[in-house]
Amino acid sequence: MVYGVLLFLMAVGLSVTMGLMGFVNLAHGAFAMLGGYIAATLMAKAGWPFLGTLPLVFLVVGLVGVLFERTLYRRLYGAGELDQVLFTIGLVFMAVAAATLVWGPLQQAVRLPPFLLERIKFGIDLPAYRLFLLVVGGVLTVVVVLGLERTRFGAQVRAAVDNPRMATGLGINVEVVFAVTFAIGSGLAGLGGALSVQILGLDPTFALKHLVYFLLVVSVGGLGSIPSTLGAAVLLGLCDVAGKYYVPQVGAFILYTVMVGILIWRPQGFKPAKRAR
Amino acid sequence: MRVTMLSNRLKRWTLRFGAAAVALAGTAGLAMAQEPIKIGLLLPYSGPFADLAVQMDGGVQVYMKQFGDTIGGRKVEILKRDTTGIAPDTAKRLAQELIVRDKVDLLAGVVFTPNALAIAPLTVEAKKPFVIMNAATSIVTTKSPYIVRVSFTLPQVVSPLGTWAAKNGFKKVYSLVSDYGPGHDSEIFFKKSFTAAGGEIVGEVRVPPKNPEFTPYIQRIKDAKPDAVFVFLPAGEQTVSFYKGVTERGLVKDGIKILASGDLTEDGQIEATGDIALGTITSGHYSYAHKSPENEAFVKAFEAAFPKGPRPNFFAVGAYDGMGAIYGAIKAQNGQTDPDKMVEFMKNYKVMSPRGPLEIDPETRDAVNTIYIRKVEKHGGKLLNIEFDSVAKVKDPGK
Amino acid sequence: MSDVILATEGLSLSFGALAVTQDVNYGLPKGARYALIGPNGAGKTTLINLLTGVFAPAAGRILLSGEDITKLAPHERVKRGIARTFQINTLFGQLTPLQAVTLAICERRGHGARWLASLRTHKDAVEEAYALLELLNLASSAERTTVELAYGRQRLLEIALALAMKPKVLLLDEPAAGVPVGESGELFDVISNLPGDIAILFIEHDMNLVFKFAKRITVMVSGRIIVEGSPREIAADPQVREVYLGRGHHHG
Amino acid sequence: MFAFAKPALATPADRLIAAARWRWYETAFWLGTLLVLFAFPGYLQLASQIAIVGLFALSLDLLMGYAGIISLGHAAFFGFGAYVAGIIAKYGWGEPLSGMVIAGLSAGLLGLIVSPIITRLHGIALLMVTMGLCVLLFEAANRAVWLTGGDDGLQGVEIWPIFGTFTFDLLGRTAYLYALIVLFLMFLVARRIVHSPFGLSLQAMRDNPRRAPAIGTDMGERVRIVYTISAAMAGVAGALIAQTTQFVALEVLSFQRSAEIMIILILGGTGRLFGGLIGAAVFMIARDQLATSYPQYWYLGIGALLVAVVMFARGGVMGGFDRLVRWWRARAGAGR
Repeated sequence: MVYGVLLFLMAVGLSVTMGLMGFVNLAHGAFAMLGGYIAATLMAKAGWPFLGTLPLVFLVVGLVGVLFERTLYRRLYGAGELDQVLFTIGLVFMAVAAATLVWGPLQQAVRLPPFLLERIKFGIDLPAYRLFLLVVGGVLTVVVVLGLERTRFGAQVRAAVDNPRMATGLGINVEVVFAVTFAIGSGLAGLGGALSVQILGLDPTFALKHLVYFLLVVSVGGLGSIPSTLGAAVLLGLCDVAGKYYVPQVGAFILYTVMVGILIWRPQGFKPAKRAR
Repeated sequence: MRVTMLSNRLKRWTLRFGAAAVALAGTAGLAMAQEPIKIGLLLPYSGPFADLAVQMDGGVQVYMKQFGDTIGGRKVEILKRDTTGIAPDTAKRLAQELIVRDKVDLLAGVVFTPNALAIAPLTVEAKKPFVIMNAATSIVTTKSPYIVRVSFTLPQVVSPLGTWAAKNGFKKVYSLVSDYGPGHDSEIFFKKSFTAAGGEIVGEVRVPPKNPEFTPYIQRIKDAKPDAVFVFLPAGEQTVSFYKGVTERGLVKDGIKILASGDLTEDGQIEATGDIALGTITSGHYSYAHKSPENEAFVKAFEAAFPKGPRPNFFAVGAYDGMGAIYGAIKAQNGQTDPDKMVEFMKNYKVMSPRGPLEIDPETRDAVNTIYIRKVEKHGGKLLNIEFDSVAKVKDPGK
Repeated sequence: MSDVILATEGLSLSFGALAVTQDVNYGLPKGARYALIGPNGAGKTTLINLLTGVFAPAAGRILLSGEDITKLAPHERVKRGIARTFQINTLFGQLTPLQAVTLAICERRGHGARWLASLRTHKDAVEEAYALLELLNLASSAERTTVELAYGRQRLLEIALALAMKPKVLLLDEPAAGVPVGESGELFDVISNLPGDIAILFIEHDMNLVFKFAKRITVMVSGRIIVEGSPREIAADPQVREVYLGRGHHHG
Repeated sequence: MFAFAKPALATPADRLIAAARWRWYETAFWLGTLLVLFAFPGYLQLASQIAIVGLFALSLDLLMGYAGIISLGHAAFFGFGAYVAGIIAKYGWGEPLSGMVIAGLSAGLLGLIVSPIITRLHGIALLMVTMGLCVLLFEAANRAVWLTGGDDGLQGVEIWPIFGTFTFDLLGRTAYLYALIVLFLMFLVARRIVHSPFGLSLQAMRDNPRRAPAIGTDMGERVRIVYTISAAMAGVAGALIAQTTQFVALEVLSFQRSAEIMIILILGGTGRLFGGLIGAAVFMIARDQLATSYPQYWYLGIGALLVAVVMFARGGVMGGFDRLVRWWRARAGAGR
């Protein structure tokens, strides 16, 4: 369950950029990694409290996202999937190399405030940090769903993706809408990265090695639907954890078997099927 | 611009021609004195394991800084080749090119067993000594009479730990290892020595090699209520993730001790795991905190070469001792590089290494190490593996 | 109606609560030049999609020369002689017209899966394709990639592809859509000069073209056929007048 | 094969029929690969690995470049072929040619079995399922230590001399010629396929999957065929790597392999047959030259290169080359 929420936290940003905007953004992990490094550096060098770094991480990574969106990404909105894959993989490679140059190849230490390391008794005892993640995950879901699916802005994003020309005709500034959406997506990536380093660790290959998990969640969830993404993340998390606890012999098989099975059964993921036209 | 290019090319041409002429005309001895000794060093310089190459390359550099870059009047030239990771086809090709094109005198390095195994047959065919500086699976040295290993094997490291644990009050131990070759080896050999000394393995679990989440396993271990858990995980992110799970599940607070091979608290990255590692008991052949003049000199030289870190670890020492064996073998024949004589020398090599006494078993050409039992303690703000017990002259029990 | 080649019986389809095709009974005889008209959203394209097998009907049957083809896959219906064009150009962008038509001819002959036979062994198919392009005035564009062609030429290529199937039935979904007014007449000339034994059904919005080229007209509204008849009968029909003239009232 | 005087080709039909003819630059390319033997005798190992990776890329090109089926798990077939070839040799049958054929057929069979799943999927789901299947195969091989040697790799692979005479020498001459000849034969097959009606139908499917059935194309059948052929070709490439290395490691099935071959192909240019070969050469030579001296910068460089290719040279090296040729011709035409 908690592992699922963690997966969700990392994948929700991708669900925004890839799902809503339809851009195959494999560089998502790079933004998440940047978030992790910013948090780790602020805590280690500037002595910031962990919680204090989170809003800043969201802002900075969001800004960096806009920068990339304005200069590079936007030229590829009309391009094919292959070009997008190649381009973002290129970004990932560069990010990995850059992180190695700046922060070195080793694991970064992230020290949590003591109150998050406590364990809280709720029938079964839960580590406080996991509870914290649960809360953050819940809040994020509500905020993102309300913000992107129920508001005017959300409608504008959808209109801009479906038919940019018509959206422009309706007085929507498509460029701004895309830039803001991308900023939110990458900001969320950064936030997810910062929150996950405590459990996953942080080194320059972070961007590459967790990519598979983000994609797993987003593809099983179905593109562009935040609640489905959450559902998929929790389901995959549960399968993984239950599998490891009860049948550790089969280990890595479980996650992938579940994914392959679900996608063969429902290629569009959990998202409610669109009406055929 | 063009003129300098031309003259450069001329220079290169005359150099090459000149070298060939010398080789043809001069006596072998004369040519030898002028030709450098070429050592092909195969390490994963790029890719996800680049940090290991940093350690090992550092070990080589430090040795050459301490003991000079000439042997018997001949310059030592290191030809670095990037294996990119576990890639036997690339490793074999690079070795082949080093032998055929670059005409190296010997091969060295190699982090991963599959790479070593792919290269092994070449060394027989080409008669090139092959000094293994890491690749820690038992079988490696059996694959070619030209292979000499100066590092260690996992069975060698974990077997003494099993015996030690059984004799020091641990009755029930749960085993958790990474699900690949070295993990399987550790599981088997720890169990063997531990049960032989009267202990009982109450549960075993193998975790996927790229597993990011340990809590379910740790919960499972907790529920089995053992005295201790035995762990083998490859040094790096897995060890950090493991300790994060331990913190969250409160394994240490519940009084379950952690026993492990030295990889878990490997010196280069131990700081990233944090204080939760305190009290972990490991067995290993090298500790950064080993007290000896040799190690002090080694650490000092290494830290001078890499002021920003990392701390040298057993990878660096493996490479350092490999260079020691190579230097010794060539010195013993006054700068000559007869392959069989080199292997013959290395077979009987004995040295006081930064890790402690190291010798090569002439039967198996494998390292014989003193294995130390260590405990993670904090001294001067640093997490260190402090040695408190040892077993001398441990041979690889895997053969 | 013994010479009816394509017929439907009680054909129905719904998307959710929306009935897009309701109890359609229709017959297309050999050599027909029929038109299908109706306001937007009347279900005209859906009917073609049902006939060609893109959608499976919820109820009813489709008969080709008396044989029930309701359950057949699209490509199997093509093999039996039903070809179509699309309302919006849906061509093969990176192929040249010659390559595309050659492929269509090979498919017709059942040679499309021969993966070790180069085109040299399918010389006659290439030549037939070229002849067809010449027939449709496309010879000069035969070697350019489809994406580079002007819109009107792409519409012609649509028809060429359909003709390459040597169809018994040809279903044209707004063949002149997007073509400049001056060129659309020319397009329909090409259509009406097609071999006389092909049964043609076309959807068209330009009433001038419809009344000029169709021998018989069918009007659909909300998934139903409301009336069928000769151009003169349709022009005089009060229901049709209401649908077309009174459209503003209905859609308000 | 040297058609210096071009026969006059009257109509576009004649030209299309003749499109499958050999061009002078193709002949030149393949003669050039032979020159490597004499020009760079010290680099034959690298050259033979480029040939093998090129073949692997070619197999992916049929799938991705021509049929438009994206696969992020093509290493499954490469690795399967490698293990089949390796295991046959380990258990006493070291004859390379038959070993390669068996490996290719086995991989093809695996492709045939998987293909019905592939026909149902596209886009991101296809990407993830192909990757997932490859991971599952990797895990299976990791577990089956008794058969594959697990993480230590498959040892004891002994390959007999080709035709009983040509041993795999240290210089790598035999290995290079062997890999080159197999690559050439497979290239001929791929070329045939591309210029066949079947090849046209693949491209039609790639360009417009909705339209293809309307001209009578049975897409399911075409996907099954091309997937099987591509898998078999990848299997042959895998067999070659196993036989020339005389060793098989788990890494042949890894995700990195799949991702890398995709990058190599896109770098070279998809849908062009030569793209994979050029991509393999550029990528591997660059890595060989740069990775050791500048490991960090090498990754930065390859990343920047990928970004630059997408930004400025869509269609990879071959795409850029095409544009250059077109520009040159346009200029020459204007000058006349």
